[in-house]
Amino acid sequence: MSEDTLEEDLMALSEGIDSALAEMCEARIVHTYFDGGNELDETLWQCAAELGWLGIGLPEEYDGLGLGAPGLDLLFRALGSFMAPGAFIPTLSAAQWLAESAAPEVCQTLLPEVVAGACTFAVPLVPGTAPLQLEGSGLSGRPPLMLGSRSATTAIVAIEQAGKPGYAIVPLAAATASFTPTEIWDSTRMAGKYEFSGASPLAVVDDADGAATACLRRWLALATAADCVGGARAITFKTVDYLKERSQFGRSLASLQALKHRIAGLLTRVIQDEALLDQAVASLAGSEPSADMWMNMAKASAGDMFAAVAEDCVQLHGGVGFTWEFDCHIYLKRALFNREIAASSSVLRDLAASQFALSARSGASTAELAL
Amino acid sequence: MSEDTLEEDLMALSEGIDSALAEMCEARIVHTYFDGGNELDETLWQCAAELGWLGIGLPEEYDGLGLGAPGLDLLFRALGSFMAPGAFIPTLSAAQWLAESAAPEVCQTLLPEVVAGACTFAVPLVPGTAPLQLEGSGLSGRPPLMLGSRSATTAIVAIEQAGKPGYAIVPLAAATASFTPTEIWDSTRMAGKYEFSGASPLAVVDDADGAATACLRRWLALATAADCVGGARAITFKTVDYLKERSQFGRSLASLQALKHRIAGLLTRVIQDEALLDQAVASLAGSEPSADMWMNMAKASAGDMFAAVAEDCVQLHGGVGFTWEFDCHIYLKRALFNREIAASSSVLRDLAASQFALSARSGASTAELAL
Amino acid sequence: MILDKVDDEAAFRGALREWLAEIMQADEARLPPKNAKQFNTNQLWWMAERNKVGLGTPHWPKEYGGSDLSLRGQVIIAEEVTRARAPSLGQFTISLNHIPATLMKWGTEEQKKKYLPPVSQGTIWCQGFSEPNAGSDLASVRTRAVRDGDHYVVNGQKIWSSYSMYAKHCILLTRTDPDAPKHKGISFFLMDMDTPGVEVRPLRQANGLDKFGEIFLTDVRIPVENMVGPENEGWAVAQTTLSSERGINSFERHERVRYLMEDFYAASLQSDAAWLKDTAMQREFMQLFAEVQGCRRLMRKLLRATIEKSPIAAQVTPHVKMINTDLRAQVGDFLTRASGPEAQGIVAGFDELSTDPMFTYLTALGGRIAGGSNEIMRNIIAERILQMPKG
Amino acid sequence: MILDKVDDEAAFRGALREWLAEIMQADEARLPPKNAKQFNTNQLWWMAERNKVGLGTPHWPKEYGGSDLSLRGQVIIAEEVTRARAPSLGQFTISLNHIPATLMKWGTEEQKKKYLPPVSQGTIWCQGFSEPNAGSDLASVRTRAVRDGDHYVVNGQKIWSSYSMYAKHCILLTRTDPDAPKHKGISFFLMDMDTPGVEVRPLRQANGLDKFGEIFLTDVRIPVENMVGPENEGWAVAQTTLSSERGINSFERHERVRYLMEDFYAASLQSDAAWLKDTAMQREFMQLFAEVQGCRRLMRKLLRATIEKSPIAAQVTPHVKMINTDLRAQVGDFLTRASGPEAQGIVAGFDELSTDPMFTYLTALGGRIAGGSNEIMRNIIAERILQMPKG
Repeated sequence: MSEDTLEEDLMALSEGIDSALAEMCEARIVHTYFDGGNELDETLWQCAAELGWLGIGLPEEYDGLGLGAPGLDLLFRALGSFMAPGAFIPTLSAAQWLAESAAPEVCQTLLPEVVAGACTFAVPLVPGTAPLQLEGSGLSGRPPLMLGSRSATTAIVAIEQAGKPGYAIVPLAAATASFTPTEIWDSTRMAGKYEFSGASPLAVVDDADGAATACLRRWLALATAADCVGGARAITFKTVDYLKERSQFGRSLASLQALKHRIAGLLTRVIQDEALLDQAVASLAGSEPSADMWMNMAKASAGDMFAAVAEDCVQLHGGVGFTWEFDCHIYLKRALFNREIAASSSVLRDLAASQFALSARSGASTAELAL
Repeated sequence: MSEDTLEEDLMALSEGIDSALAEMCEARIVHTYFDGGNELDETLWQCAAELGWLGIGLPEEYDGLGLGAPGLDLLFRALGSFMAPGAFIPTLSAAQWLAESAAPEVCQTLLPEVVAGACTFAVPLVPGTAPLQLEGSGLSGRPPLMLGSRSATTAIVAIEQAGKPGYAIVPLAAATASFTPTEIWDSTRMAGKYEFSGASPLAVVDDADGAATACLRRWLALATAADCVGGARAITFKTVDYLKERSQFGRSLASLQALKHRIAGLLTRVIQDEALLDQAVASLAGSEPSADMWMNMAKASAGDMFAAVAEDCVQLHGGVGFTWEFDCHIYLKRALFNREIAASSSVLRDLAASQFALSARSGASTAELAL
Repeated sequence: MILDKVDDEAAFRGALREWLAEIMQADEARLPPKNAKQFNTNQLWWMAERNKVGLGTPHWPKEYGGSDLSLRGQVIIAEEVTRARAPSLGQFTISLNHIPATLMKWGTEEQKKKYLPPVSQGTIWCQGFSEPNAGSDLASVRTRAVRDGDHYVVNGQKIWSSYSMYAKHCILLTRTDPDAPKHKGISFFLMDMDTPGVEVRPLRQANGLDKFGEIFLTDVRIPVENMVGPENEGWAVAQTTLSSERGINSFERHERVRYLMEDFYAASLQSDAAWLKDTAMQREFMQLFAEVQGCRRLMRKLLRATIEKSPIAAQVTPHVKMINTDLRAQVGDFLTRASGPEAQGIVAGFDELSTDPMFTYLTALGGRIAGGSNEIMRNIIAERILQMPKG
Repeated sequence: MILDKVDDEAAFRGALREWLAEIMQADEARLPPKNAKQFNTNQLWWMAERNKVGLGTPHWPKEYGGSDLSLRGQVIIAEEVTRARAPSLGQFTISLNHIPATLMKWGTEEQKKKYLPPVSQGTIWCQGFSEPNAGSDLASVRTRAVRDGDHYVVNGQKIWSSYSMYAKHCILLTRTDPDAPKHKGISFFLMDMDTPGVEVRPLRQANGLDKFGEIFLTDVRIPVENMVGPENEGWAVAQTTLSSERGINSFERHERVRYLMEDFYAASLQSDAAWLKDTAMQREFMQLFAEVQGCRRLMRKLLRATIEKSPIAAQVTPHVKMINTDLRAQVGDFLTRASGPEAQGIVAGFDELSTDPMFTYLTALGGRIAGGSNEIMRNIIAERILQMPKG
């Protein structure tokens, strides 16, 4: 069965990803990067290109591994688990979006470059808001905060052209696009503001029916939700390890029942959101009509969960949980940043509610499952 | 100082109320009442009349004790604590409402009767909804679920008269008002549906500016919020006692840290809502413009808190918490019923939000406090 | 026969649906029970109907009247039964699961032959394990059994015995050696509930049902041949009883939560319910619905792991117990709030098909306590799965 | 002088408001500190300004330069300072509270004369109590002090010493008798931070501030006369230090939460913020605002109880600690969400007047841990208030 093959491929890949990340993103290295002391984002990006991670979800015709949503899910859980820095979320989401939304020749131009590590993207943090006007003279203006970095090669920008909504795929040239990075609390990620002045898009994707916005949101949501569950699981287990190491009043902290019950609760929440993300990924992989609804819910839920779990892990670490030196604050800052990516939890739930109402009114169920 | 005198009066009264209730509403007696085995509601009502409780908040000119909101707060915390049955919430709320909203001659007719225990009220569970038309032929129709009992003597009914909103004060006569009790989960309370056919109101209170609705809601909210904090405190302490009594695997349940931490959290929540109710009662007693806002918030918060606390106390009792014989389920059912009185938590918070926005826009603060 | 088609999933489902569509026309199915007595009658009817088409004890071995139905097949039955909003077999939980698991392993040939076949005819068993001071700490049982010739004489009290007022037999845990360490002096009996000295007093629950009974035992004489397993080794027998596979029951219960929510939503659309205009309530509904779906996936994963005898089954079980019982309570609470004041009136209903939100909520609270309380689950997760040291 | 009016509340408030209105025009007040160094400078400026009008150490006894100001008077100052959005005296917490409490009770006359008066001139003290393995379990301190002639030679490491990088002196807990039971071998010293062998390494917090320092002590020589209380009885001295009354500090901190919320709401109205159209967010805001108000009432009740030396003070304290620290974190989280993606950018600010929601949130997380973690509070509530037995 093809599903079994996929699962085996994923298992094999998963071990490779984990062991590469365990080495490259050892916690001290990430901390040093967080403080501006190394260029882990770039070395990791090269490694990712060499190992094929950048094409994990892309079709084979664009040099991808063809593993789609399940592949991305796996990769982002691992990246989240190791607090990995870099432009993975914007670039890999944009690439999937291109593969689904852009013309084949555009994909042919850009996607193999993505896989090779030569093309990276800046994308809207929240798709579908505040479009720029695209006129004969090119694209000018300042879109809202974008996910991406100084070294991004291409931007995806929400536009309006002759009153019609769409997205411009814009090569970033110094002459027509200036970037001002925003110093954000989560230093493992990069975001900032662009100012375009007469930039020429490589191509424009129509969004009259909102499908392009939905598609970009979907892939951002998937990447972010997976980062959340990966991160939440990792910090929970790190907290268990910490409690086992420490003792107070002559007792191991890990033996205190109140803390044990809290940890059990945290792990249960993580498992619950992992299962919800499994649902979203499976329905996306199966091209079910309810896939977007599940992805919106999975991202909203995972974002809130990760923030809550990371916050409680700070507390469970006691004093050191509040220091710059321990991992807790990095996970927490990633969680809070993640919460804003794709859209806020409230907006995502409102979208899901509309989608649910639509199916319910038509008499369809969104909840069918095979054993 | 008059405030100190009030406080002393209240302290003295409080002990009297507690000791009377401790005897009359001993838990087994309440359970028997719950199962239809005695007429505790009536004997308690007589006792309340004799001890002056029924006039605790009313002005002295109507034979009341003149203790206003602080007096009612005290009484209802005690009634809640002992799961006391009877028509206290509708009758005492309606009486305060009359004293503020109705013409003096109406008050003169009804309020001394209330104090004497001879007049009891049926009132809308949620004021301000679904008015009946009042025409020349009298009042006819079925208002939504009302708080009250078969033995209520007078109803307060939301009406519209010639397009104008108001409330009718309606003597309940068998010929023009038939009552069908609703069997509710909380058997310590009574509610049901009336059908009026040409009933003649004793008087009508105008509500063109919504003040009458706000006033009725305010007193219902106060009585209910006080019932909630009283009940929540009581069931929390009963749960502590239960845990101290029981042991498992050779250890007192009360010594288990996970349970201790939960209990500490419950008590903290109770104290938090007691303080919020203190705020509402003080601002009501001080006739502050923000009094309704605080009362809405206090009731919303106390209602949600009581339900959550009672639910956790069921769990903390283990198997017996789920039985009919223990007190938990009675507190829980009172909590869930309380949640619906005056208005749902969501509606109350929305009202408070509008009131807050209004003050904020006018540059006023609702948060001034004396030491 | 429906079960003949079990190897072809589509055909099997088709046959089940056809049968269910017909049976759900019966009065017993359309008119949900209004009281405990009706519930009992209804359950007996449902067992009889299932038995007519071989679905009484399909998961049992062939030699005891079953069809050796795989767990996969049982999942399909549970899916179709819940989809049809057909009743559960709740009253037969002990009869269908605990009894065969115990007797297959520990019973004598005579015991198996005597006790197993009648189950599909509607014989109700109850479990006499817990006592007022032996709940989570079951090994503290104090009900005493003393040998007297070819009988044991039993005195004591049992609690939390589901449907014991209707039961014909009881599996009973007693202390036969009070001087031995607590796990070593326990013996396990099969007791006829008609024996003189057995008195059942119903124990009412918060949801108004008399599901549980307290069993009072006064000089009850149980024949020696009714002991299961060796004397004083009843603890091991009880472990078998308690670990009988019944994930399918929680699975079925949780499947119903999906339909409960979908049906409630559909009814809300129909009546244009106020909560549909409240954004916050809608978000809450969606979050719960999503969590229910996540949990359905987890339960399938757990059943697959059970089928494959994978060690992850043990890892997932306590989480699933916590998640599904918490969710049921949260859904019940949501439905209660979303239904407004009307939900305060008792519509009741005495089974899992009730549409009374308060009944649903109150019933759900029992789930967090029964079958190993959620606090016990947290201990298991921390100590067995995460290897955190005992306190 | 402002303090002359203290007996007439209205006049006292009036004088405070007048002074604050003027002082808040200063650059130091209008331009909040952008980094740790500026924060330090700003604090010294603020102490100097307060000192000019007698508000440096008003709550101290007259003989040590204070005005014997009642708690009631301190409450009024805190109310007016927070209303004016003026800074706190956070950097002087140890100097203003722990030092006088300790020296008044245990200090020699010389120690009092030498150390107390300079505080109002801006002398910063830090506390060298906690160690990496002695936090909640403080009596486990291992920093060793060995007598050598008229000095003690100290070696060890201290952690969580607020503002120790700016401090001139340190109150230091050391072990002088390693063989005694752990509470019996501890001695308490006053240490000059300029002594050779004292090294402070800043310890960065999650909110980006270097508020804490780690103090490394290598052969540090402290004169014998700098010991406070008898040798090996430092535990009792430390208890005095730790129980110094500083409810007024939490009171002031919590008063700021009120203004934070009101200011945020006003700014949201101004900018027509999106969250004002979201019913669920509005409800959440109202609930938090109401809880903050309830807690403000509780804190006033606690201060009244303290003034009246009522036993209920001890009953309320742990609840108030939990409530106000949880609320601050929840408010910070709310502001972060309500501000949307923009809140992810660092605006920073290095004091309690920062309007960066993430800074507010992250800073608040420290409150749940510091000053007796909220877990310790739960133990206290359960064991001391509710008399539940120790585990």
